[in-house]
Amino acid sequence: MNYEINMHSNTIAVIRLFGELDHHATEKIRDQISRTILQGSLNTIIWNLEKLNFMDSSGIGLILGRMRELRAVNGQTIILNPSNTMKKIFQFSGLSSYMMDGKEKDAIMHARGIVNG
Amino acid sequence: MNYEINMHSNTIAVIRLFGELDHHATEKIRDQISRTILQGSLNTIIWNLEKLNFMDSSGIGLILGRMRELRAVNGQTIILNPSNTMKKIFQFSGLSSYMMDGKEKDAIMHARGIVNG
Amino acid sequence: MDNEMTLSFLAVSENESLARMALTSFVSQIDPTIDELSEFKTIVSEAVSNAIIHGYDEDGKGVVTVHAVREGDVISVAVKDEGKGISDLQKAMEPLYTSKAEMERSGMGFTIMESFADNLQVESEPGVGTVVTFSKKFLSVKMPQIS
Amino acid sequence: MDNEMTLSFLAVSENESLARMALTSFVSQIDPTIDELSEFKTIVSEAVSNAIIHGYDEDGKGVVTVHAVREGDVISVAVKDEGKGISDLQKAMEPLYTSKAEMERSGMGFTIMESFADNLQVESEPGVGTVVTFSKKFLSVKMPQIS
Ligand SMILES: Nc1ncnc2c1ncn2[C@@H]1O[C@H](COP(=O)(O)OP(=O)(O)O)[C@@H](O)[C@H]1O
Ligand SMILES: Nc1ncnc2c1ncn2[C@@H]1O[C@H](COP(=O)(O)OP(=O)(O)O)[C@@H](O)[C@H]1O
Repeated sequence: MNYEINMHSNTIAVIRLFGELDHHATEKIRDQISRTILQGSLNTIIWNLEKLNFMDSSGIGLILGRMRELRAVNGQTIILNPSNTMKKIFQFSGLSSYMMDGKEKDAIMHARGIVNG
Repeated sequence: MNYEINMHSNTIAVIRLFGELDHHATEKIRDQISRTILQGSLNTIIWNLEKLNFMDSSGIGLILGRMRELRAVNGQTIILNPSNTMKKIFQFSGLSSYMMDGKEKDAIMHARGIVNG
Repeated sequence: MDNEMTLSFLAVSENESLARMALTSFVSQIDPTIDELSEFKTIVSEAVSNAIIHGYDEDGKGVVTVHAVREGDVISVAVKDEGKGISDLQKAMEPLYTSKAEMERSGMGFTIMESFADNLQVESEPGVGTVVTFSKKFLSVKMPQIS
Repeated sequence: MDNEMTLSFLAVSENESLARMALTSFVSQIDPTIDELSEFKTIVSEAVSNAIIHGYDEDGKGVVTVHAVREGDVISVAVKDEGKGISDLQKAMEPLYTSKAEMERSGMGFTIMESFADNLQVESEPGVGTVVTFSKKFLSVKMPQIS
Protein backbone atom coordinates (compact mmCIF):
# COMPACT_ATOMS: atom_id res chain seq x y z
CA MET A 1 0.00 0.00 0.00
CA ASN A 2 1.34 3.39 -1.02
CA TYR A 3 -0.12 6.81 -1.57
CA GLU A 4 0.78 10.26 -2.92
CA ILE A 5 -0.78 13.56 -1.92
CA ASN A 6 -0.66 16.54 -4.27
CA MET A 7 -1.93 19.93 -3.08
CA HIS A 8 -3.48 22.33 -5.57
CA SER A 9 -3.49 26.01 -4.54
CA ASN A 10 -3.64 24.95 -0.90
CA THR A 11 -7.34 24.14 -1.01
CA ILE A 12 -7.57 20.90 -3.00
CA ALA A 13 -5.78 17.68 -2.07
CA VAL A 14 -5.50 14.91 -4.66
CA ILE A 15 -4.74 11.59 -2.94
CA ARG A 16 -3.58 8.78 -5.19
CA LEU A 17 -3.83 5.30 -3.67
CA PHE A 18 -1.77 2.36 -4.94
CA GLY A 19 -1.95 -1.37 -4.22
CA GLU A 20 -4.44 -2.88 -1.79
CA LEU A 21 -6.45 -0.89 0.75
CA ASP A 22 -7.60 -3.09 3.61
CA HIS A 23 -7.88 -2.64 7.37
CA HIS A 24 -4.13 -3.20 7.86
CA ALA A 25 -3.16 -0.63 5.23
CA THR A 26 -5.77 1.87 6.45
CA GLU A 27 -4.34 1.78 9.97
CA LYS A 28 -0.89 2.52 8.56
CA ILE A 29 -1.80 5.53 6.42
CA ARG A 30 -4.76 7.17 8.16
CA ASP A 31 -2.89 9.40 10.62
CA GLN A 32 -0.47 10.73 8.09
CA ILE A 33 -3.16 11.50 5.52
CA SER A 34 -5.26 13.11 8.19
CA ARG A 35 -2.37 15.28 9.41
CA THR A 36 -1.42 16.37 5.91
CA ILE A 37 -4.90 17.44 4.91
CA LEU A 38 -5.55 19.25 8.17
CA GLN A 39 -2.47 21.43 7.69
CA GLY A 40 -3.55 23.52 4.71
CA SER A 41 -6.69 25.55 4.25
CA LEU A 42 -8.26 22.57 2.59
CA ASN A 43 -11.81 22.40 1.30
CA THR A 44 -11.67 19.50 -1.19
CA ILE A 45 -10.30 15.95 -1.24
CA ILE A 46 -10.09 14.05 -4.51
CA TRP A 47 -9.39 10.35 -3.98
CA ASN A 48 -7.87 8.98 -7.18
CA LEU A 49 -8.40 5.21 -7.07
CA GLU A 50 -7.19 4.50 -10.62
CA LYS A 51 -4.11 2.58 -9.42
CA LEU A 52 -5.79 0.96 -6.42
CA ASN A 53 -6.05 -2.79 -7.08
CA PHE A 54 -8.26 -3.69 -4.17
CA MET A 55 -10.42 -2.02 -1.54
CA ASP A 56 -12.76 -3.41 1.10
CA SER A 57 -15.05 -1.59 3.55
CA SER A 58 -11.99 -0.20 5.35
CA GLY A 59 -11.77 2.23 2.44
CA ILE A 60 -15.30 3.44 3.20
CA GLY A 61 -14.24 4.09 6.79
CA LEU A 62 -11.16 6.00 5.63
CA ILE A 63 -13.08 8.22 3.21
CA LEU A 64 -16.04 8.84 5.56
CA GLY A 65 -13.59 9.73 8.35
CA ARG A 66 -11.92 12.38 6.20
CA MET A 67 -15.33 13.71 5.04
CA ARG A 68 -16.12 14.22 8.70
CA GLU A 69 -12.91 16.19 9.17
CA LEU A 70 -13.85 18.42 6.23
CA ARG A 71 -17.34 19.05 7.54
CA ALA A 72 -16.25 22.02 9.67
CA VAL A 73 -15.13 23.87 6.52
CA ASN A 74 -18.10 22.69 4.48
CA GLY A 75 -15.63 20.79 2.29
CA GLN A 76 -16.30 18.43 -0.54
CA THR A 77 -15.14 14.97 -1.63
CA ILE A 78 -14.68 13.41 -5.05
CA ILE A 79 -14.02 9.69 -5.53
CA LEU A 80 -12.22 9.37 -8.86
CA ASN A 81 -12.00 6.25 -11.04
CA PRO A 82 -13.15 3.46 -8.73
CA SER A 83 -13.19 -0.07 -10.23
CA ASN A 84 -16.51 -1.82 -10.92
CA THR A 85 -16.36 -3.63 -7.60
CA MET A 86 -15.47 -0.44 -5.72
CA LYS A 87 -18.38 1.33 -7.41
CA LYS A 88 -20.74 -1.25 -5.96
CA ILE A 89 -19.18 -0.88 -2.52
CA PHE A 90 -19.60 2.92 -2.66
CA GLN A 91 -23.19 2.50 -3.85
CA PHE A 92 -24.09 0.19 -0.95
CA SER A 93 -22.58 2.78 1.38
CA GLY A 94 -24.57 5.71 0.02
CA LEU A 95 -21.56 7.39 -1.61
CA SER A 96 -22.72 7.11 -5.25
CA SER A 97 -23.06 10.84 -5.70
CA TYR A 98 -19.38 11.43 -4.90
CA MET A 99 -18.05 9.15 -7.65
CA MET A 100 -16.63 10.45 -10.90
CA ASP A 101 -14.71 8.94 -13.82
CA GLY A 102 -12.12 11.02 -15.64
CA LYS A 103 -8.82 12.78 -15.28
CA GLU A 104 -7.54 14.51 -12.19
CA LYS A 105 -7.62 17.89 -13.90
CA ASP A 106 -11.32 17.44 -14.77
CA ALA A 107 -12.04 16.55 -11.15
CA ILE A 108 -10.11 19.61 -9.98
CA MET A 109 -12.06 21.84 -12.38
CA HIS A 110 -15.29 20.22 -11.28
CA ALA A 111 -14.37 20.87 -7.64
CA ARG A 112 -13.50 24.52 -8.36
CA GLY A 113 -16.71 24.94 -10.33
CA ILE A 114 -18.80 23.84 -7.44
CA VAL A 115 -16.82 25.88 -4.94
CA ASN A 116 -16.91 29.01 -7.07
CA GLY A 117 -20.36 28.60 -8.49
CA MET B 1 2.95 -19.98 -17.53
CA ASN B 2 3.31 -19.02 -21.16
CA TYR B 3 5.92 -19.46 -23.85
CA GLU B 4 6.80 -18.36 -27.37
CA ILE B 5 8.90 -20.25 -29.88
CA ASN B 6 10.66 -18.43 -32.72
CA MET B 7 12.46 -20.40 -35.39
CA HIS B 8 15.55 -18.95 -37.08
CA SER B 9 16.42 -20.40 -40.50
CA ASN B 10 14.85 -23.69 -39.47
CA THR B 11 17.83 -24.75 -37.35
CA ILE B 12 17.66 -22.53 -34.26
CA ALA B 13 14.66 -22.37 -31.91
CA VAL B 14 14.45 -19.50 -29.43
CA ILE B 15 12.05 -20.40 -26.63
CA ARG B 16 10.92 -17.52 -24.42
CA LEU B 17 9.39 -18.56 -21.10
CA PHE B 18 7.09 -16.29 -19.09
CA GLY B 19 5.71 -16.53 -15.54
CA GLU B 20 6.48 -19.44 -13.23
CA LEU B 21 7.95 -22.75 -14.37
CA ASP B 22 7.17 -25.51 -11.89
CA HIS B 23 6.19 -29.17 -12.22
CA HIS B 24 2.58 -28.27 -13.06
CA ALA B 25 3.59 -25.84 -15.79
CA THR B 26 6.23 -28.18 -17.17
CA GLU B 27 3.67 -30.97 -17.61
CA LYS B 28 1.44 -28.58 -19.55
CA ILE B 29 4.01 -27.30 -22.02
CA ARG B 30 6.52 -30.15 -22.48
CA ASP B 31 4.75 -32.08 -25.22
CA GLN B 32 4.01 -29.07 -27.34
CA ILE B 33 7.55 -27.70 -27.09
CA SER B 34 8.94 -31.13 -27.83
CA ARG B 35 6.73 -31.57 -30.89
CA THR B 36 7.54 -28.13 -32.26
CA ILE B 37 11.28 -28.52 -31.99
CA LEU B 38 11.27 -32.02 -33.45
CA GLN B 39 9.50 -30.81 -36.61
CA GLY B 40 12.24 -28.67 -38.16
CA SER B 41 15.80 -29.59 -38.91
CA LEU B 42 16.78 -28.19 -35.56
CA ASN B 43 20.27 -28.17 -34.13
CA THR B 44 20.09 -25.43 -31.47
CA ILE B 45 17.71 -24.44 -28.67
CA ILE B 46 18.10 -21.08 -26.97
CA TRP B 47 16.03 -20.85 -23.77
CA ASN B 48 15.44 -17.16 -23.04
CA LEU B 49 14.57 -16.94 -19.35
CA GLU B 50 14.58 -13.14 -19.12
CA LYS B 51 10.82 -12.95 -18.45
CA LEU B 52 10.63 -16.10 -16.32
CA ASN B 53 9.83 -15.08 -12.73
CA PHE B 54 10.39 -18.43 -11.09
CA MET B 55 11.86 -21.83 -11.87
CA ASP B 56 12.46 -24.89 -9.72
CA SER B 57 14.17 -28.20 -10.59
CA SER B 58 11.33 -29.01 -12.99
CA GLY B 59 13.03 -26.55 -15.34
CA ILE B 60 16.20 -28.62 -15.19
CA GLY B 61 14.20 -31.69 -16.17
CA LEU B 62 12.59 -29.81 -19.07
CA ILE B 63 15.90 -28.51 -20.45
CA LEU B 64 17.80 -31.79 -19.94
CA GLY B 65 14.96 -33.66 -21.66
CA ARG B 66 15.20 -31.44 -24.74
CA MET B 67 19.03 -31.71 -24.74
CA ARG B 68 18.56 -35.45 -24.93
CA GLU B 69 16.24 -35.05 -27.93
CA LEU B 70 18.89 -32.94 -29.67
CA ARG B 71 21.66 -35.43 -29.00
CA ALA B 72 20.90 -37.43 -32.16
CA VAL B 73 21.71 -34.37 -34.29
CA ASN B 74 24.66 -33.33 -32.13
CA GLY B 75 22.68 -30.21 -31.25
CA GLN B 76 23.51 -27.47 -28.78
CA THR B 77 21.72 -25.61 -25.99
CA ILE B 78 22.04 -22.05 -24.69
CA ILE B 79 20.39 -20.88 -21.47
CA LEU B 80 19.95 -17.14 -21.83
CA ASN B 81 19.49 -14.62 -19.00
CA PRO B 82 18.72 -16.79 -15.97
CA SER B 83 18.10 -14.94 -12.67
CA ASN B 84 20.63 -15.19 -9.83
CA THR B 85 18.68 -18.00 -8.20
CA MET B 86 18.29 -19.86 -11.50
CA LYS B 87 22.04 -19.51 -12.11
CA LYS B 88 22.68 -21.33 -8.83
CA ILE B 89 20.21 -24.06 -9.76
CA PHE B 90 21.90 -24.57 -13.14
CA GLN B 91 25.32 -24.63 -11.44
CA PHE B 92 24.25 -27.33 -8.96
CA SER B 93 22.96 -29.32 -11.93
CA GLY B 94 26.18 -29.11 -13.94
CA LEU B 95 24.73 -26.80 -16.59
CA SER B 96 26.98 -23.78 -15.91
CA SER B 97 28.70 -23.97 -19.26
CA TYR B 98 25.41 -23.54 -21.14
CA MET B 99 24.48 -20.23 -19.51
CA MET B 100 24.90 -16.88 -21.23
CA ASP B 101 23.77 -13.31 -20.53
CA GLY B 102 22.90 -11.02 -23.41
CA LYS B 103 20.49 -10.46 -26.25
CA GLU B 104 18.83 -13.13 -28.34
CA LYS B 105 20.67 -12.01 -31.44
CA ASP B 106 24.03 -12.40 -29.68
CA ALA B 107 23.04 -15.88 -28.58
CA ILE B 108 21.99 -16.73 -32.15
CA MET B 109 25.32 -15.45 -33.50
CA HIS B 110 27.14 -17.36 -30.82
CA ALA B 111 25.25 -20.52 -31.76
CA ARG B 112 25.99 -20.05 -35.48
CA GLY B 113 29.65 -19.36 -34.69
CA ILE B 114 30.01 -22.62 -32.90
CA VAL B 115 28.08 -24.58 -35.50
CA ASN B 116 30.02 -23.07 -38.39
CA GLY B 117 33.38 -22.90 -36.71
CA MET C 1 -15.03 -31.98 -5.20
CA ASP C 2 -12.27 -30.66 -7.45
CA ASN C 3 -9.98 -29.01 -4.96
CA GLU C 4 -9.82 -28.08 -1.31
CA MET C 5 -7.59 -25.96 0.91
CA THR C 6 -7.42 -24.86 4.52
CA LEU C 7 -5.41 -21.87 5.73
CA SER C 8 -5.06 -20.84 9.36
CA PHE C 9 -3.11 -17.93 10.82
CA LEU C 10 -2.83 -15.67 13.86
CA ALA C 11 -5.03 -12.64 14.51
CA VAL C 12 -2.70 -9.92 13.21
CA SER C 13 -3.80 -7.51 10.50
CA GLU C 14 -0.86 -8.35 8.18
CA ASN C 15 -2.54 -11.71 7.62
CA GLU C 16 -5.54 -10.14 5.88
CA SER C 17 -3.49 -9.92 2.69
CA LEU C 18 -2.11 -13.44 3.25
CA ALA C 19 -5.69 -14.77 3.23
CA ARG C 20 -6.59 -12.81 0.10
CA MET C 21 -3.44 -13.98 -1.73
CA ALA C 22 -4.00 -17.64 -0.90
CA LEU C 23 -7.68 -17.54 -1.89
CA THR C 24 -6.87 -15.59 -5.06
CA SER C 25 -4.41 -18.29 -6.05
CA PHE C 26 -6.98 -21.01 -5.26
CA VAL C 27 -9.66 -19.30 -7.38
CA SER C 28 -7.27 -18.46 -10.22
CA GLN C 29 -7.29 -22.16 -11.09
CA ILE C 30 -10.72 -21.61 -12.69
CA ASP C 31 -9.77 -18.44 -14.59
CA PRO C 32 -12.31 -15.96 -13.16
CA THR C 33 -13.03 -12.52 -14.61
CA ILE C 34 -11.43 -9.53 -12.88
CA ASP C 35 -14.78 -8.44 -11.44
CA GLU C 36 -15.70 -11.90 -10.15
CA LEU C 37 -12.30 -12.26 -8.54
CA SER C 38 -12.37 -8.85 -6.89
CA GLU C 39 -15.86 -9.41 -5.47
CA PHE C 40 -14.69 -12.76 -4.11
CA LYS C 41 -11.56 -11.20 -2.59
CA THR C 42 -13.69 -8.51 -0.98
CA ILE C 43 -15.94 -11.03 0.75
CA VAL C 44 -12.89 -12.92 2.05
CA SER C 45 -11.25 -9.70 3.21
CA GLU C 46 -14.36 -8.56 5.11
CA ALA C 47 -14.85 -11.88 6.88
CA VAL C 48 -11.17 -12.32 7.74
CA SER C 49 -10.78 -8.72 8.96
CA ASN C 50 -13.85 -9.13 11.17
CA ALA C 51 -12.42 -12.29 12.73
CA ILE C 52 -9.12 -10.52 13.45
CA ILE C 53 -10.56 -7.16 14.59
CA HIS C 54 -13.84 -8.08 16.25
CA GLY C 55 -13.34 -11.74 17.09
CA TYR C 56 -9.90 -11.38 18.66
CA ASP C 57 -9.26 -7.62 19.06
CA GLU C 58 -6.08 -8.21 17.01
CA ASP C 59 -4.48 -10.03 19.94
CA GLY C 60 -1.93 -11.87 17.78
CA LYS C 61 -2.85 -15.12 19.52
CA GLY C 62 -6.25 -16.22 18.29
CA VAL C 63 -6.36 -18.47 15.24
CA VAL C 64 -8.47 -17.70 12.16
CA THR C 65 -9.21 -20.60 9.81
CA VAL C 66 -10.30 -20.28 6.19
CA HIS C 67 -11.53 -23.41 4.46
CA ALA C 68 -12.29 -23.40 0.74
CA VAL C 69 -13.70 -26.02 -1.60
CA ARG C 70 -14.08 -25.91 -5.36
CA GLU C 71 -16.79 -27.92 -7.08
CA GLY C 72 -16.94 -27.11 -10.78
CA ASP C 73 -17.65 -23.41 -11.08
CA VAL C 74 -18.68 -22.91 -7.44
CA ILE C 75 -16.28 -21.97 -4.65
CA SER C 76 -17.49 -22.42 -1.06
CA VAL C 77 -15.65 -20.78 1.80
CA ALA C 78 -15.90 -20.87 5.60
CA VAL C 79 -14.09 -18.27 7.73
CA LYS C 80 -13.96 -19.28 11.37
CA ASP C 81 -12.74 -17.75 14.61
CA GLU C 82 -12.98 -18.89 18.21
CA GLY C 83 -13.19 -15.37 19.53
CA LYS C 84 -15.76 -13.14 21.22
CA GLY C 85 -18.77 -14.08 19.15
CA ILE C 86 -21.77 -11.89 18.37
CA SER C 87 -24.67 -11.57 20.81
CA ASP C 88 -27.17 -9.73 18.60
CA LEU C 89 -26.61 -11.05 15.10
CA GLN C 90 -29.55 -9.24 13.55
CA LYS C 91 -28.25 -5.88 14.72
CA ALA C 92 -24.67 -6.76 13.69
CA MET C 93 -25.83 -7.44 10.15
CA GLU C 94 -27.63 -4.14 9.72
CA PRO C 95 -25.97 -1.77 7.24
CA LEU C 96 -23.84 0.86 9.02
CA TYR C 97 -23.94 -0.88 12.40
CA THR C 98 -20.47 -1.17 13.93
CA SER C 99 -19.26 -1.74 17.47
CA LYS C 100 -15.91 -0.13 16.59
CA ALA C 101 -16.83 3.33 15.27
CA GLU C 102 -13.78 4.74 17.09
CA MET C 103 -11.60 2.63 14.73
CA GLU C 104 -13.46 4.12 11.76
CA ARG C 105 -15.08 0.82 10.89
CA SER C 106 -17.94 1.59 8.52
CA GLY C 107 -20.39 -1.11 9.54
CA MET C 108 -20.73 -2.13 5.88
CA GLY C 109 -18.87 -5.47 6.08
CA PHE C 110 -21.85 -7.81 6.33
CA THR C 111 -23.85 -5.81 3.76
CA ILE C 112 -21.00 -6.10 1.25
CA MET C 113 -20.54 -9.81 1.97
CA GLU C 114 -24.23 -10.48 1.48
CA SER C 115 -24.33 -8.51 -1.76
CA PHE C 116 -21.30 -10.16 -3.34
CA ALA C 117 -21.85 -13.75 -2.17
CA ASP C 118 -24.46 -16.14 -3.55
CA ASN C 119 -25.26 -17.60 -0.13
CA LEU C 120 -24.03 -16.18 3.10
CA GLN C 121 -24.61 -17.66 6.50
CA VAL C 122 -23.34 -16.45 9.83
CA GLU C 123 -23.30 -18.62 12.92
CA SER C 124 -22.06 -17.10 16.13
CA GLU C 125 -22.16 -17.68 19.84
CA PRO C 126 -20.83 -15.23 22.43
CA GLY C 127 -17.65 -16.59 24.02
CA VAL C 128 -17.42 -19.43 21.49
CA GLY C 129 -16.79 -17.78 18.15
CA THR C 130 -18.10 -17.01 14.71
CA VAL C 131 -18.28 -18.86 11.38
CA VAL C 132 -19.11 -17.05 8.16
CA THR C 133 -19.94 -19.43 5.31
CA PHE C 134 -20.58 -18.42 1.73
CA SER C 135 -20.41 -19.66 -1.82
CA LYS C 136 -19.91 -17.90 -5.11
CA LYS C 137 -20.59 -19.21 -8.60
CA PHE C 138 -18.10 -18.16 -11.27
CA LEU C 139 -20.00 -17.80 -14.52
CA SER C 140 -17.00 -17.43 -16.75
CA VAL C 141 -15.35 -20.72 -15.89
CA LYS C 142 -13.30 -22.36 -18.62
CA MET C 143 -11.06 -25.37 -18.28
CA PRO C 144 -8.46 -25.02 -15.52
CA GLN C 145 -5.74 -22.92 -17.10
CA ILE C 146 -2.01 -23.22 -16.98
CA SER C 147 -1.11 -21.21 -13.94
CA MET D 1 7.05 -16.01 17.71
CA ASP D 2 5.92 -13.16 15.48
CA ASN D 3 3.58 -14.91 13.11
CA GLU D 4 2.42 -18.37 12.19
CA MET D 5 0.41 -19.97 9.41
CA THR D 6 -0.70 -23.41 8.32
CA LEU D 7 -1.86 -24.27 4.81
CA SER D 8 -3.15 -27.63 3.71
CA PHE D 9 -4.36 -28.74 0.30
CA LEU D 10 -4.95 -31.76 -1.91
CA ALA D 11 -2.26 -33.53 -3.93
CA VAL D 12 -2.88 -31.88 -7.31
CA SER D 13 -0.14 -30.05 -9.15
CA GLU D 14 -2.11 -26.79 -9.45
CA ASN D 15 -1.58 -26.39 -5.71
CA GLU D 16 2.18 -26.00 -6.09
CA SER D 17 1.64 -22.36 -7.02
CA LEU D 18 -0.95 -21.94 -4.25
CA ALA D 19 1.70 -22.96 -1.70
CA ARG D 20 4.28 -20.62 -3.21
CA MET D 21 1.83 -17.69 -3.26
CA ALA D 22 0.78 -18.16 0.35
CA LEU D 23 4.35 -18.50 1.60
CA THR D 24 5.46 -15.54 -0.51
CA SER D 25 2.78 -13.43 1.10
CA PHE D 26 3.81 -14.66 4.56
CA VAL D 27 7.48 -13.84 3.96
CA SER D 28 6.74 -10.49 2.31
CA GLN D 29 5.81 -9.21 5.75
CA ILE D 30 9.55 -8.94 6.50
CA ASP D 31 10.50 -7.27 3.21
CA PRO D 32 13.02 -9.81 1.82
CA THR D 33 15.34 -9.14 -1.14
CA ILE D 34 14.33 -10.61 -4.50
CA ASP D 35 17.09 -13.23 -4.30
CA GLU D 36 16.25 -14.30 -0.73
CA LEU D 37 12.58 -14.59 -1.63
CA SER D 38 13.20 -16.59 -4.79
CA GLU D 39 15.52 -19.05 -3.00
CA PHE D 40 12.88 -19.46 -0.30
CA LYS D 41 10.13 -20.02 -2.89
CA THR D 42 12.31 -22.60 -4.63
CA ILE D 43 12.76 -24.64 -1.45
CA VAL D 44 9.01 -24.56 -0.82
CA SER D 45 8.26 -25.52 -4.41
CA GLU D 46 10.65 -28.49 -4.35
CA ALA D 47 9.30 -29.86 -1.06
CA VAL D 48 5.64 -29.35 -2.00
CA SER D 49 6.08 -30.83 -5.49
CA ASN D 50 7.79 -33.88 -3.99
CA ALA D 51 4.92 -34.42 -1.56
CA ILE D 52 2.40 -34.21 -4.42
CA ILE D 53 4.36 -36.19 -7.03
CA HIS D 54 6.28 -38.75 -4.98
CA GLY D 55 4.30 -38.86 -1.74
CA TYR D 56 0.88 -39.21 -3.34
CA ASP D 57 1.45 -39.87 -7.08
CA GLU D 58 -0.76 -36.79 -7.67
CA ASP D 59 -3.83 -38.73 -6.56
CA GLY D 60 -5.88 -35.61 -5.77
CA LYS D 61 -6.83 -37.12 -2.42
CA GLY D 62 -3.79 -36.98 -0.15
CA VAL D 63 -3.35 -33.87 1.98
CA VAL D 64 -0.14 -31.83 2.02
CA THR D 65 0.37 -29.51 4.99
CA VAL D 66 2.73 -26.55 5.10
CA HIS D 67 3.38 -24.95 8.47
CA ALA D 68 5.41 -21.74 8.74
CA VAL D 69 6.60 -19.71 11.70
CA ARG D 70 8.33 -16.34 11.71
CA GLU D 71 10.62 -15.39 14.59
CA GLY D 72 12.39 -12.11 13.89
CA ASP D 73 14.37 -12.57 10.70
CA VAL D 74 14.10 -16.37 10.61
CA ILE D 75 11.32 -18.28 8.86
CA SER D 76 10.91 -21.97 9.72
CA VAL D 77 8.82 -24.23 7.52
CA ALA D 78 7.63 -27.83 7.68
CA VAL D 79 6.16 -29.55 4.61
CA LYS D 80 4.37 -32.75 5.50
CA ASP D 81 2.65 -35.54 3.62
CA GLU D 82 1.14 -38.83 4.76
CA GLY D 83 2.06 -40.61 1.58
CA LYS D 84 4.41 -43.34 0.44
CA GLY D 85 7.47 -42.32 2.41
CA ILE D 86 11.10 -42.92 1.46
CA SER D 87 12.83 -46.22 2.22
CA ASP D 88 16.43 -45.25 1.42
CA LEU D 89 16.77 -41.62 2.45
CA GLN D 90 20.51 -41.41 1.82
CA LYS D 91 20.08 -42.51 -1.78
CA ALA D 92 17.07 -40.24 -2.25
CA MET D 93 19.12 -37.24 -1.21
CA GLU D 94 21.97 -37.88 -3.64
CA PRO D 95 22.23 -35.33 -6.47
CA LEU D 96 20.62 -36.60 -9.69
CA TYR D 97 18.88 -39.56 -8.03
CA THR D 98 15.22 -39.76 -9.01
CA SER D 99 12.68 -42.54 -8.90
CA LYS D 100 10.64 -40.83 -11.64
CA ALA D 101 13.06 -40.36 -14.52
CA GLU D 102 10.22 -41.21 -16.93
CA MET D 103 8.52 -38.00 -15.77
CA GLU D 104 11.72 -36.05 -16.49
CA ARG D 105 12.33 -35.36 -12.81
CA SER D 106 15.93 -34.23 -12.50
CA GLY D 107 16.77 -35.66 -9.08
CA MET D 108 18.06 -32.23 -8.01
CA GLY D 109 15.25 -31.34 -5.58
CA PHE D 110 16.95 -32.28 -2.31
CA THR D 111 20.28 -30.82 -3.46
CA ILE D 112 18.64 -27.48 -4.22
CA MET D 113 16.72 -27.51 -0.94
CA GLU D 114 19.90 -28.22 1.04
CA SER D 115 21.81 -25.50 -0.77
CA PHE D 116 19.21 -22.77 -0.33
CA ALA D 117 18.04 -23.58 3.23
CA ASP D 118 20.01 -22.86 6.41
CA ASN D 119 18.95 -26.11 8.05
CA LEU D 120 17.19 -28.90 6.28
CA GLN D 121 15.94 -32.06 7.86
CA VAL D 122 14.02 -34.89 6.28
CA GLU D 123 12.12 -37.47 8.28
CA SER D 124 10.39 -40.22 6.41
CA GLU D 125 8.92 -43.64 7.00
CA PRO D 126 7.66 -45.93 4.23
CA GLY D 127 3.86 -46.14 4.34
CA VAL D 128 3.62 -43.34 6.90
CA GLY D 129 4.86 -40.24 5.13
CA THR D 130 7.52 -37.58 4.90
CA VAL D 131 8.25 -34.29 6.68
CA VAL D 132 10.77 -31.82 5.29
CA THR D 133 11.72 -29.12 7.82
CA PHE D 134 13.93 -26.14 7.11
CA SER D 135 14.65 -22.62 8.22
CA LYS D 136 16.01 -19.60 6.39
CA LYS D 137 17.44 -16.43 7.86
CA PHE D 138 16.62 -13.25 5.96
CA LEU D 139 19.57 -10.92 6.33
CA SER D 140 17.91 -7.88 4.88
CA VAL D 141 15.06 -7.67 7.34
CA LYS D 142 13.71 -4.22 8.13
CA MET D 143 10.62 -3.40 10.13
CA PRO D 144 7.47 -5.11 8.85
CA GLN D 145 6.41 -2.97 5.93
CA ILE D 146 3.02 -1.77 4.83
CA SER D 147 1.82 -4.58 2.62
N1 LIG E 1 -16.04 -12.40 13.71
C1 LIG E 1 -16.70 -11.55 14.53
N2 LIG E 1 -16.58 -11.67 15.88
C2 LIG E 1 -17.22 -10.82 16.72
N3 LIG E 1 -18.01 -9.81 16.30
C3 LIG E 1 -18.18 -9.64 14.96
C4 LIG E 1 -17.53 -10.48 14.02
N4 LIG E 1 -17.87 -10.08 12.77
C5 LIG E 1 -18.68 -9.02 12.94
N5 LIG E 1 -18.89 -8.74 14.25
C6 LIG E 1 -19.74 -7.69 14.80
O1 LIG E 1 -20.62 -7.24 13.78
C7 LIG E 1 -20.48 -5.84 13.58
C8 LIG E 1 -20.77 -5.48 12.15
O2 LIG E 1 -19.81 -6.07 11.28
P1 LIG E 1 -19.56 -5.44 9.84
O3 LIG E 1 -20.86 -5.27 9.14
O4 LIG E 1 -18.53 -6.26 9.15
O5 LIG E 1 -18.98 -3.99 10.13
P2 LIG E 1 -17.59 -3.47 10.74
O6 LIG E 1 -16.55 -4.54 10.61
O7 LIG E 1 -17.28 -2.28 9.89
O8 LIG E 1 -17.85 -3.11 12.16
C9 LIG E 1 -19.08 -5.53 14.03
O9 LIG E 1 -18.91 -4.16 14.36
C10 LIG E 1 -18.94 -6.46 15.23
O10 LIG E 1 -19.57 -5.91 16.36
N1 LIG F 1 7.66 -36.55 -0.17
C1 LIG F 1 8.21 -37.65 -0.72
N2 LIG F 1 7.59 -38.85 -0.64
C2 LIG F 1 8.13 -39.97 -1.20
N3 LIG F 1 9.31 -39.96 -1.86
C3 LIG F 1 9.99 -38.81 -1.96
C4 LIG F 1 9.48 -37.60 -1.40
N4 LIG F 1 10.38 -36.62 -1.67
C5 LIG F 1 11.38 -37.19 -2.35
N5 LIG F 1 11.17 -38.51 -2.54
C6 LIG F 1 12.07 -39.47 -3.22
O1 LIG F 1 13.36 -38.88 -3.31
C7 LIG F 1 13.77 -38.81 -4.67
C8 LIG F 1 14.68 -37.62 -4.88
O2 LIG F 1 13.96 -36.42 -4.69
P1 LIG F 1 14.46 -35.07 -5.37
O3 LIG F 1 15.91 -34.89 -5.05
O4 LIG F 1 13.56 -33.98 -4.96
O5 LIG F 1 14.37 -35.35 -6.94
P2 LIG F 1 13.11 -35.51 -7.92
O6 LIG F 1 11.88 -34.88 -7.31
O7 LIG F 1 13.54 -34.77 -9.13
O8 LIG F 1 12.92 -36.97 -8.15
C9 LIG F 1 12.50 -38.80 -5.46
O9 LIG F 1 12.69 -39.22 -6.79
C10 LIG F 1 11.63 -39.75 -4.64
O10 LIG F 1 11.93 -41.10 -4.93
